[in-house]
Amino acid sequence: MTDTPNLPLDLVEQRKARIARNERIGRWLLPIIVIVLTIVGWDRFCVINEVPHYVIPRPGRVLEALIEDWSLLISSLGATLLITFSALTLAIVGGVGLAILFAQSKWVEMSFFPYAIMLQVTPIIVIAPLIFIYVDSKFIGLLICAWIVAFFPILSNTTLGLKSADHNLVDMMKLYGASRWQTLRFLRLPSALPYFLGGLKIAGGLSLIGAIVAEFVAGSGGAGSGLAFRILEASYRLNIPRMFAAILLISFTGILIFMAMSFLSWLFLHKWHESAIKREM
Amino acid sequence: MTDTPNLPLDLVEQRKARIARNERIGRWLLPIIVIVLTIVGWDRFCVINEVPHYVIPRPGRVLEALIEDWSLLISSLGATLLITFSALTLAIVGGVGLAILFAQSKWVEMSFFPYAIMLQVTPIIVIAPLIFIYVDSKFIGLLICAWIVAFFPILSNTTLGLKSADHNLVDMMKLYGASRWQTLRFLRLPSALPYFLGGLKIAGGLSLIGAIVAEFVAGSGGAGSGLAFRILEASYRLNIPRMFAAILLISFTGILIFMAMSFLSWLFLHKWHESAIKREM
Amino acid sequence: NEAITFGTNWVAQAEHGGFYQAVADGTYADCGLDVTIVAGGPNVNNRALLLAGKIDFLMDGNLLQPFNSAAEDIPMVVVSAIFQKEPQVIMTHPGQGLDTWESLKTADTLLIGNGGYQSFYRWMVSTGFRDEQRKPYTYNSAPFLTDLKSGQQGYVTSEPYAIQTEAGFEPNVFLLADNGFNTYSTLIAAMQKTVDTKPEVVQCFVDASAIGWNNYLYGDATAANALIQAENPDLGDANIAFAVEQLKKYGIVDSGESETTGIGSMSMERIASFYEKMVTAGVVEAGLDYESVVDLSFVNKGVGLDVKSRLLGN
Amino acid sequence: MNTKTLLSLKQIGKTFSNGTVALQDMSLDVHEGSFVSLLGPSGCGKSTALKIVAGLGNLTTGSMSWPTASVDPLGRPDHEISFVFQEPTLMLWATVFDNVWLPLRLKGVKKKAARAAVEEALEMVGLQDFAASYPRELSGGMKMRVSIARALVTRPKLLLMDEPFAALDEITRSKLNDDLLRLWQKMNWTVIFVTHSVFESAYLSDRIVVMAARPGRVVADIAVDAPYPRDSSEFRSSPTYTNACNSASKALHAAMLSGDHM
Amino acid sequence: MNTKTLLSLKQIGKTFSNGTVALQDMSLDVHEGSFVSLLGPSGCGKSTALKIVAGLGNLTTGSMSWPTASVDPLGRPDHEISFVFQEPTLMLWATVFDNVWLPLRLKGVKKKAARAAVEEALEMVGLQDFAASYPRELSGGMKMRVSIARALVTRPKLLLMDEPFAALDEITRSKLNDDLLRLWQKMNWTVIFVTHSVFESAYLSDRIVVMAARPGRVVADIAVDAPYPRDSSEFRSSPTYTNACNSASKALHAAMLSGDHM
Ligand SMILES: Nc1ncnc2c1ncn2[C@@H]1O[C@H](COP(=O)(O)OP(=O)(O)OP(=O)(O)O)[C@@H](O)[C@H]1O
Ligand SMILES: Nc1ncnc2c1ncn2[C@@H]1O[C@H](COP(=O)(O)OP(=O)(O)OP(=O)(O)O)[C@@H](O)[C@H]1O
Ligand SMILES: O=[N+]([O-])[O-]
Ligand SMILES: [Mg+2]
Ligand SMILES: [Mg+2]
Repeated sequence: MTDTPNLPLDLVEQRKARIARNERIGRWLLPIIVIVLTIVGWDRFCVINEVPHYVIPRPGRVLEALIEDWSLLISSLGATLLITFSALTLAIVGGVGLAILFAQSKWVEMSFFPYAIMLQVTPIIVIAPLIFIYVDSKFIGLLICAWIVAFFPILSNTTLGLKSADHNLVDMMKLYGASRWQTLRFLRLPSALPYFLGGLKIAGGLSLIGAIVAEFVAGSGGAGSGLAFRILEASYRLNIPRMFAAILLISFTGILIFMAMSFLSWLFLHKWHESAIKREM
Repeated sequence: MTDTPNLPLDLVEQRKARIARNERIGRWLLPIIVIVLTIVGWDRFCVINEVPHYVIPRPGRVLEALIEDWSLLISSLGATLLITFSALTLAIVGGVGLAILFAQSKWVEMSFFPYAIMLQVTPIIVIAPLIFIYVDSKFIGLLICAWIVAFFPILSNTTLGLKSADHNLVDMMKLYGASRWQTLRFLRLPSALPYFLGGLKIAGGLSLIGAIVAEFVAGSGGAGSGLAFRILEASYRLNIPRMFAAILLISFTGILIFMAMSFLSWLFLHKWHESAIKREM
Repeated sequence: NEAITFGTNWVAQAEHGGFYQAVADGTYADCGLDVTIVAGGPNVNNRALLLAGKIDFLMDGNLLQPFNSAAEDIPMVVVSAIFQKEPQVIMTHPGQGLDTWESLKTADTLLIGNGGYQSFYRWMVSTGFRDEQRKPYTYNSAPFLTDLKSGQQGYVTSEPYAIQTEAGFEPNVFLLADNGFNTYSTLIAAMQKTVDTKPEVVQCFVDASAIGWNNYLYGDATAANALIQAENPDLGDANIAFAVEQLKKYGIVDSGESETTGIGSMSMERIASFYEKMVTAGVVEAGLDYESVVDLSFVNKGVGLDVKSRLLGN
Repeated sequence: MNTKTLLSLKQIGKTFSNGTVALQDMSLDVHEGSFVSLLGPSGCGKSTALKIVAGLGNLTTGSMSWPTASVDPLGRPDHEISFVFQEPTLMLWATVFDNVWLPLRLKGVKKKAARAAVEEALEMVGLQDFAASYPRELSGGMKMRVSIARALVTRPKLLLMDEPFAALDEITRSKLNDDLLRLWQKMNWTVIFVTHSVFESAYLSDRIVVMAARPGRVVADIAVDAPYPRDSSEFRSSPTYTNACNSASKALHAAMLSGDHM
Repeated sequence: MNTKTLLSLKQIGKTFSNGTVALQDMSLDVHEGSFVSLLGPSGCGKSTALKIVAGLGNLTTGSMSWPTASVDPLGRPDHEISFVFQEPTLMLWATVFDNVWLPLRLKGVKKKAARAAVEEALEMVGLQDFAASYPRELSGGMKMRVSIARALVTRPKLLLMDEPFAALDEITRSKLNDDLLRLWQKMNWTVIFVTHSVFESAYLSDRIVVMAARPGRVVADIAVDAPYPRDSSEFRSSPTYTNACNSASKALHAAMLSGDHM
C-alpha cells in the first residue's frame, strides 16, 4: 500500500500490521535458525555416535575442505553448470516444443507421447553408451543425457497447461477467427505459463541431477571435469570431507537454481495468477 | 449427446460428425501406424548400416529374447514394480504431506523447502552408500532411493496447486470461519488436484527410474533382483537382445504407468476441470 | 559360531570361488565363523559399510585403496592378498595395430570404468597413456565392439569370454599385472579394531579362505559353484569353467610367493615396490606410512599348502 | 428497413449429455439490420442459442443457415461476428488495452494502428483511464465494460450480446443503451441482445423474442414498431412502448408457468 | 424497530497498491435489523466496502467496530456473516448440493442433517432439480442462484449481498425480492444489499446509501419510511416509494458527475 495518509490506524489494524511484520521477519529468520540447528544437529550426531570422520565428517571439517579445495571445486562446478544450463535450455525448448506439437491434435499426442515416456523411463546409464557410439562430441553426449533427464516435467506440465485454457476464452478465439497459431500464442501459452513454470522448477533440479548423472556415466576425467568427477575422485581417494563439500556445493547450487526459477515464476505471474499475486483485499 | 430425436441433421452437422468420427479412429490408428513404422525403421536402420547384433539387435531378435527369457524378465519386472509402486505411494504421501506442511506458512516453506531441494539434487549414487549404512533392510534402502527420485515433482506441483486456489473462494472460506484444516480439505486440496495429478504423471515415470537407479546403485544381484540387474548383467555378458528386451519392458511399463495416471486424472477431473472435461458447447 | 559378513566387490563370480567354497564345505564353520557373503556390484559401495562397521571384511581390488586409507588416517588394514596378480586386462581388436602393450598408447579410445580411471589408469597415464584416450566403460561392450581402434578394460575371467562367445572373435588380452602393475589383488581388508580385538576371527577368516581357494581351484568346486550360481543365475557353467581356467593360466591366485607360503601371501618388499612405483607415477603421495595399512601377521604361514598337495596328488 | 434474412434457425435442438434439453424446435429468422432482443427466464437457453448462432456449439437437431453470406464447409459465415459473453471472459494476463486490442490483433492490426480504435472503445465504456490495468484490478462492472469494448472494437456485422449491461448501474446502462443504438444505426449492424429487462428490450429492439424454459423454445415474437432514433423520454411514454412492455411481460409470465421453471 | 448499532465504519479508506483510492473517508453506521441498500456507479467501491465489512480486507485508514458483538483480536465479530459475492464463486468440483451444503459442513453439520436445509434453500431459488449438477452445467443465472442459496442456508445475523439478482430475469428477481424480505423479517437479519436498480433498492430497503466513485464515499443517505411487509403494487404506487426513487436517482446522477466516472 502506497501513500498511506497520516490518519491514525486503530488497534486492530495495528495488530494486523504487527502480525504482517512478524511474518516478514520470520520468513527470513526461521530458515536461518533451521539451517543453524541442522548444522549443530549434524555435528552433535557425529560426536555423540562417534561417527568416524571417514563415514560422515563433522561440518567443520567439510567447511575446511570447502575452503581448501575451493578453486578446484568451483572450476568443476563451472563445468557442471555449463551442462546444467545448456540442458535446461534444451529441456525448455524441447519440452515446450513437444507440448505445442502434442497440443495440435490428439493424434499427434497419442502417437508420440509414448516415445517421450520411453525417453523418461529409460535409465541414462543404459543408453549412454549407445549415445556415445553415435555422438562424437563429449559435450553433446553429456547434454543429451542431461536433457533426457530434465525435459519430461516441462513437457508434461506444459501439455497439461495448454489444455487448461479457459473454454470461454477458447470460444472467444474461435469466434474471432483466430488461427491455430494465434490461439496458441495469445491464449494457450499464457494459460500454460503457471504450469510451465511449475515444470521448470522441477526441471531446474533435474537438469542439475542430469548433468551429474551424465558425468558419472559418460564423463571422462581430467582437467575441466565436473563436480560428479570430483565426487567420484574424492570418494575413491576416501577424501570424504571433500566429497561432502562437493555435495554441499551441488545442494546449494540446486537451491539457487530453484530460487532463480521461483523468481522467474513470480516475475511472469505476479500481475495476474492466483499462485503469485499479492492479495490486497 | 444422448437420445438424439430422429430429425434429419443437415449437411454441415453431418460433416462435423464425420470429422469427429475420423478423429476418433485416427486417435487409435495413427499411434499403431507410428509404432509399426518405428519398428520397421529400427529394423531397416540395423540392416542398412549393418549394425552388429551385439550393438543394436534387430527387433525380431529382441522379440525372441523377450519370449525366451520371459519368465526371468517378468519375475525381475515384478521385483522392480514392487519398489516402483511402493516408492510412488511414499512419494504421494511424502510429497502431498510436505506440500500441505509448506502451505501452512511461508515460514515453514522457506525453512524446509531447501531440504527438499537438496534431496532432489543430491545424486542417489552418492548418498546410497550412506543410506545403506544406517538402513539394514535392502528393500527399505531401495525404497528410500527410489522415493528420493520421485517425490519432488509431486511436492512442487502440489505446493503450486495449493497456492492456486481461487482467492474468492479463499475469502468465502474465511468468511464462514473455516479452520485451516477445513480450508485445506474443502478448497485447497481440490484446487490442487489438477496440479497434483500432473505431478503424479511425472512421478510415475520417475519412481520407475528411481527403482531402477536404486537397483543399479544398491542392488547386488541374485535371485529376486530387478530389471536393472538384468540389464546390467545382460549388458556385461553382451547378451544385448536380452538387454533390449528388458529396456523395452521398462519402457512399456512406463507407458502403462503413465496411462494409469492419465486415467486417474480423467477420473478425478472430467466432471469439472478444463483440462479434462469434454466440451459440449 | 560368530556371525561375520564379507563384502565382495562384484556380483558373485568364479573370482570369488574360494570364499564360496569355504562357506559351502564348512571350512569357515570349522574354525568358528558363520560367514555371510554380501555380493558387490558395479556401483555398490561395500567399502562404506566396512568403514561404518556394518560388515567385518571387505574385498579390495588392489593396494591403491589401502594407500588412500593411509593418506586419510583411516584405520583399515589389509590382512591377506588372495590374488597374486590383478586380473584386470585391456582388450583390443586383433589385427588393428594394437597388438602390443606399447601400441595401446596410440589407440583412439580406451574404455575404462570410473573405478579403473581412479586407480590403474592413473598409473597408465604416468607411463605414457593419455587422459583424452579414456572414455567411460559402463559394463557395456558395444562401444568397444563398434570401434575397431579402441581398447576396453575387463577382467581376464569375464569380458574376453563374453566377446568370444557373443561377438565371435578372440580379443587381444593384456594383463596389467604382466605389464608392470604389480599390486596384489582381491585383498582381504578389515578395520584395525577388528584386528586388535578379534585376531582369532581374522586368522580364521584368512586361513579358511586360503584353504577354500585351494579346494576351489584344485578340488571339487561343485558346491561352491552351485552357491555362486544361486546368487547369480546368469552365470553359466561354461563361463565359470573359462574363468577358473584363466585364473590358473595366468597364475592369478597361485603363483610366485604363494607357491611356497600359501595362498594369501604378501611381502612388504613387493608392497614397497608397488608403492614406490605409484609414488613415481604420481598416483599416491610420497611419505605415506603404507606399512601401517598392511598386517602381515596372518599370512605367509603355508596354510593350505597341504590341501593343495593332497588334491594334486603330490 | 432491410428485409433480407441474415440468419435462419430451423427447428434447432440442443440436448446436453446429462440429458438436459436446452433447446427444442426453436425456429427464428433474423433480418439483416434488425435489433432482436431475447427475453426469457433464467436457464431457458438464451446463452445456448447465442453460442450456437456464433458457431460455438453443435446442434443436436435442426439446422442453421446464412442465406445472404457465403459459408465455409463447417457452415460458418464469412462476415464478422462479435460476442459479449455473459461473463467478462477476459485474459487475466493481459492489460485492459491488450484485451480490447485482441480481436484486431487477430486480424493482424499492430498496436499502433489499433490504438485509436481501442481508445475510442474504452472511452465509450468509460474506461479510458484503465487501459494499463489488469482485470484483477477492476470491479465487476468494469470487467464487463471491457468485454463490451472488446466486442465493439471490431465493428462487426452481427453483434451478439448476452446480458451485457446487467452488472452496470442504471445511468451507465442507459448511456450505453443510447450509444449502442447510435452505433447500430450508423454501422448498419444486426444485433441479438439477451436481456432480463423487459423495459430495456422494448426500448432497444425492433423485435422481442420471448423464450420458455426446458425445453427452451420461442413462445412469443413481438414487433416494436417505432422508428429510430427513439427519443428516450418521449418513446418511453408512447403506447407502442407500453404495449410492447406489457405483451413481453405477459408472455414472460406465461413462459414461467409453462416451463418447468420454479 | 431496533436502533442498536450493529456495525460502525468510521472514515474508512482503502487505497490499492496501484494507487487507486477505492474508498476515502467513508463513514456508515448500520443498525441491527435494518435493510440497507448500497447504490452507486460501477467501480465506486461498493464491493470493496462489503468485503471490508466481511473482514476480508485491510483498511488503509479509519476503523470499523461492532458495538454490540464481542470481537476476536483481529476485530472479527463472533456472529454469522453471509456473503453473496458479485460473482457466483462456486466450487467447480462440487455438485450444487455440496456447494450449498458447504457453510453448514464447515460447522460440522453432516450431509444427512443438512439435507432439509439445503433442499429448502435450493427450492427457494428454484433449483431443486439441479442438486446433483455441477456448476459448469448451469446457466449464468442459475450459478448466481446457487450462490444465493448458499448464503441463505446458514441463517446469518448479517447478510451481505453484492448485486445478487443482477443476472436474473425480472420475474425470478421479484419473487426472490419478496422471499428475501420475508426471511429478513422473520429471522431479524441485518442486510447490506448492493444493487444497481434504484427501484429495487427503494422497494427492499429501509435506507438507501448512495456512493460516488473514486474516491468512493457516501454522498446521500435516504430513509425509506414505510412499514413492512410492503404490499408490492400498493407500495410501488405510494409517494414514499416514488420519493425514495427520485431522491436516489438524483443523488446517483450527482454522484456520477462528482466522481471521475465517465
Ligand atoms: N455444459 C452443460 N451441460 C449440461 N447442461 C447445460 C450445460 N450448459 C447449459 N446447460 C443447461 O442448459 C440450460 C440452458 O442454459 P443457458 O445457459 O442457455 O440458459 P440462459 O437462458 O442463458 O440462462 P441465464 O439467463 O441464467 O443465463 C440450463 O438448464 C442449463 O442447466
Ligand atoms: N485488487 C485491486 N487492485 C487495484 N484496484 C482495485 C482492486 N480491486 C478493485 N480495485 C479498484 O477499486 C475501485 C472499486 O472497486 P469495487 O469492486 O469496489 O467497485 P464496485 O463499486 O463494486 O463496482 P461494480 O458495481 O462495477 O461492481 C475500482 O476503481 C477498481 O478499479
Ligand atoms: O539414470 N538416471 O536417469 O538417473
Ligand atoms: Mg445465460
Ligand atoms: Mg462490485
